[in-house]
Amino acid sequence: MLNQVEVKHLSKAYSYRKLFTDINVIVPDRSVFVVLGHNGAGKTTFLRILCGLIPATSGEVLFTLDGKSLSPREKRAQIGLVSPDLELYGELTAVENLEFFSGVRGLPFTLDRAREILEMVGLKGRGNDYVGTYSSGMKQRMKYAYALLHDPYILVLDEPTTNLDEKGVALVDSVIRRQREKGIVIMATNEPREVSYADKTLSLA
Amino acid sequence: MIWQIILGIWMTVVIVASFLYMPATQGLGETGRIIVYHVPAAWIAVLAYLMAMVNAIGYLRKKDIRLDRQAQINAELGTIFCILATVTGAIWSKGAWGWYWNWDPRQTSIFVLLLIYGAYFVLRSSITDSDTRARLSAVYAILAFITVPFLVFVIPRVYSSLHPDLINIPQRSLDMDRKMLHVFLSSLAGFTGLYVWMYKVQMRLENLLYKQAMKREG
Amino acid sequence: MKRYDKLVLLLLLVVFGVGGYRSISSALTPYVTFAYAEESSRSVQVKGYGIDGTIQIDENSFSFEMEDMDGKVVRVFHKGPIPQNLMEADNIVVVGKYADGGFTAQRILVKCPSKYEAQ
Amino acid sequence: MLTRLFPWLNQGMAVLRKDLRIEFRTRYAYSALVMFAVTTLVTVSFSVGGFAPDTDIAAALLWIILFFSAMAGLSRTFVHEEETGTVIALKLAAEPEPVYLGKYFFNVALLFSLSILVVPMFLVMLNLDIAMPVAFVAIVFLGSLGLAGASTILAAIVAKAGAKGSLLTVLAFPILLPLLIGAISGTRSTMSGVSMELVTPDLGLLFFYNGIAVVASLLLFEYVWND
Repeated sequence: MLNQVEVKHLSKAYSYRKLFTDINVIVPDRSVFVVLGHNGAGKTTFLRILCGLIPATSGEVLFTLDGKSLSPREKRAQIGLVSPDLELYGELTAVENLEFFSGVRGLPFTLDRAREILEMVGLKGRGNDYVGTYSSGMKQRMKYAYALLHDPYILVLDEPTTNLDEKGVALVDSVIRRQREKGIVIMATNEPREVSYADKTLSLA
Repeated sequence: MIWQIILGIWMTVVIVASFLYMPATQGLGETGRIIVYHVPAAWIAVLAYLMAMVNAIGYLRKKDIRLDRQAQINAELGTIFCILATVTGAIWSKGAWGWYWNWDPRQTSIFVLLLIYGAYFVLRSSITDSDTRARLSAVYAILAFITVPFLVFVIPRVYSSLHPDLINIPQRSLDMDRKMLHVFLSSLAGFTGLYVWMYKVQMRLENLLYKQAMKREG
Repeated sequence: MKRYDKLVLLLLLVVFGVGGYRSISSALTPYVTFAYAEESSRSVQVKGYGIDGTIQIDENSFSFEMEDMDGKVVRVFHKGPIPQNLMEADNIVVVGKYADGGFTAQRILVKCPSKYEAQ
Repeated sequence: MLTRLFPWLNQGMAVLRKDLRIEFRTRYAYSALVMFAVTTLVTVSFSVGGFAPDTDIAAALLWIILFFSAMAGLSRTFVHEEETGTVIALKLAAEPEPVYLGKYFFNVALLFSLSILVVPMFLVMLNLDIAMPVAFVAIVFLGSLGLAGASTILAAIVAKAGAKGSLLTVLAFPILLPLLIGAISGTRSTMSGVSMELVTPDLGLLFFYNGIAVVASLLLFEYVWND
């Protein structure tokens, strides 16, 4: 069955300023797609349109899963996003955050599942601390827990290794490799190390 | 150009006729002449607000920014005519009932209408991004009309009000002197023409401003 | 939201709208009957019409009988001149308080006949 | 509809639990609400000097206090999401309708806890007796519910518009006017004591207003929430 992400004639203009026009890409199953471009080229905007967070000026993004095209609401269940301006609830603990996001997605929640995910992103033993007290690197790891919680088909990463130390970078590597085996990774980055994973790239001028 | 001149002459004739050709009314006396201005102003206010509503719903469906500009212009014109209708109404109320303001259902409803559009303009002026502004103000306009519709359109027509009814419901006819009717209908047509003209001028202005901004941004 | 959900919600909106519309009358219109005025001690507006030939004029004040929307007749007292067209009016509204079987009006509003005929 | 309503409600409850948790830890909205209500209440009580005011005036005062206190606190949850940047995480995880329902429930909880505190204080400080206590409670209940019902979507609009000063009050007043008219009229009647027949229309108005506000908000919320 066909699994892919298709970007068709995508354009975005902010009031009177054009960001990009007529982008056409097909990202096939089990691949890594990297968006390149200097600061302000529209990488983040492109990813946000992909996630359905903001509308495109024209064109569309189609998600096909098992040969079926997804509705905007079904897309949401298949996307995990890590992005610098995405924040989690600082007044809640890591476990409470995961509990909330499971609940709001309509997924069952167990403490075991939370522990498993927190261990995976290297936050073992810190699950009952408030996210607001975390260091920036731990917050970045916590975002991975948020993005992987519902086991999405598409992982969207905006500057994936921001604030991360060597161990954190290794963690991102393993996440990307694992995701490639079962779905799609879409990244916006300029780090050569991450670009090297790309099966396909797009350069935004 | 020719249309503007005809409209100007038309309105002048209506104004003169409302004082000279039209007779004073039974009971209301000389104050009755205000009907020539009050009712058409109220009619245009309702028409323009209704158009603004249609534009707002259209915007949410199609996300075409031109519809938002049309909604704004209609809301502005509606407000101008609504203020005119309120003021002429208060003057007439003083003449007919003896008080400028009595919170009669008609007066309450027109007051709430003005409040809603006042808030609508405040909302618009507080958002800078044009798409967000269009979206949020459209939602507000629709919400206001869903929660307050009976207040504005239904109540005054159904429940007891001191407001005169223009149309005699049992006979389904206009109870009006022939000469008065002539002036009244001419005024109605004149006001409608005025609205269409003002709308077109505003639309042209807005389109020019939009083009200018496009040019500036390259 | 699916089209179907929207339809159901719109239908609900109509149901609530009709209900609201039926119940708003009393909350919004300021005009009440003498029966209500008798019960509440506050200042109210009673709507009705004057009965011909019941006007009695004293110094600076006058009184007349008025029939309200339920057909109840009560004598209304008012200080000041008699408004024009009091008896010809389609409707009048008296604003004031009910006390001891009579209504003391602070002001009287007159609705003129809705006939736009030449004088 | 029912098959979708239950997930909406369940997910809405998740949003409610989350907001309550944060509120218990920060008291971000409640303190604003209560401080506003108490200061106005004390001012009013001082100015009437212990004499029970006319029921007309007392009823209007009560709803003025509740209305303005509500306006001080109801937009906080949405503004908080926008300010801390959690709105992106929430938007990606949740559908708009559960978010609306959750925030609506939260605002209802907020207003109920405010009313439970403020209304008895108001009655005590102004020396007021209630002739029809049960109907009075019903009016206050439906009135507070309606304040939350219509204000929640407006709070979302205000948060998107950059949370400018008193914008919520300006936007909410015309929309809440039918509710306030009904609530004031009902409060006045139940305070002074009239036949139940005269209170029923006010109760009906409040009930249907609540229905209209929530259904209309559900229909329109996605246009506010999604860019």
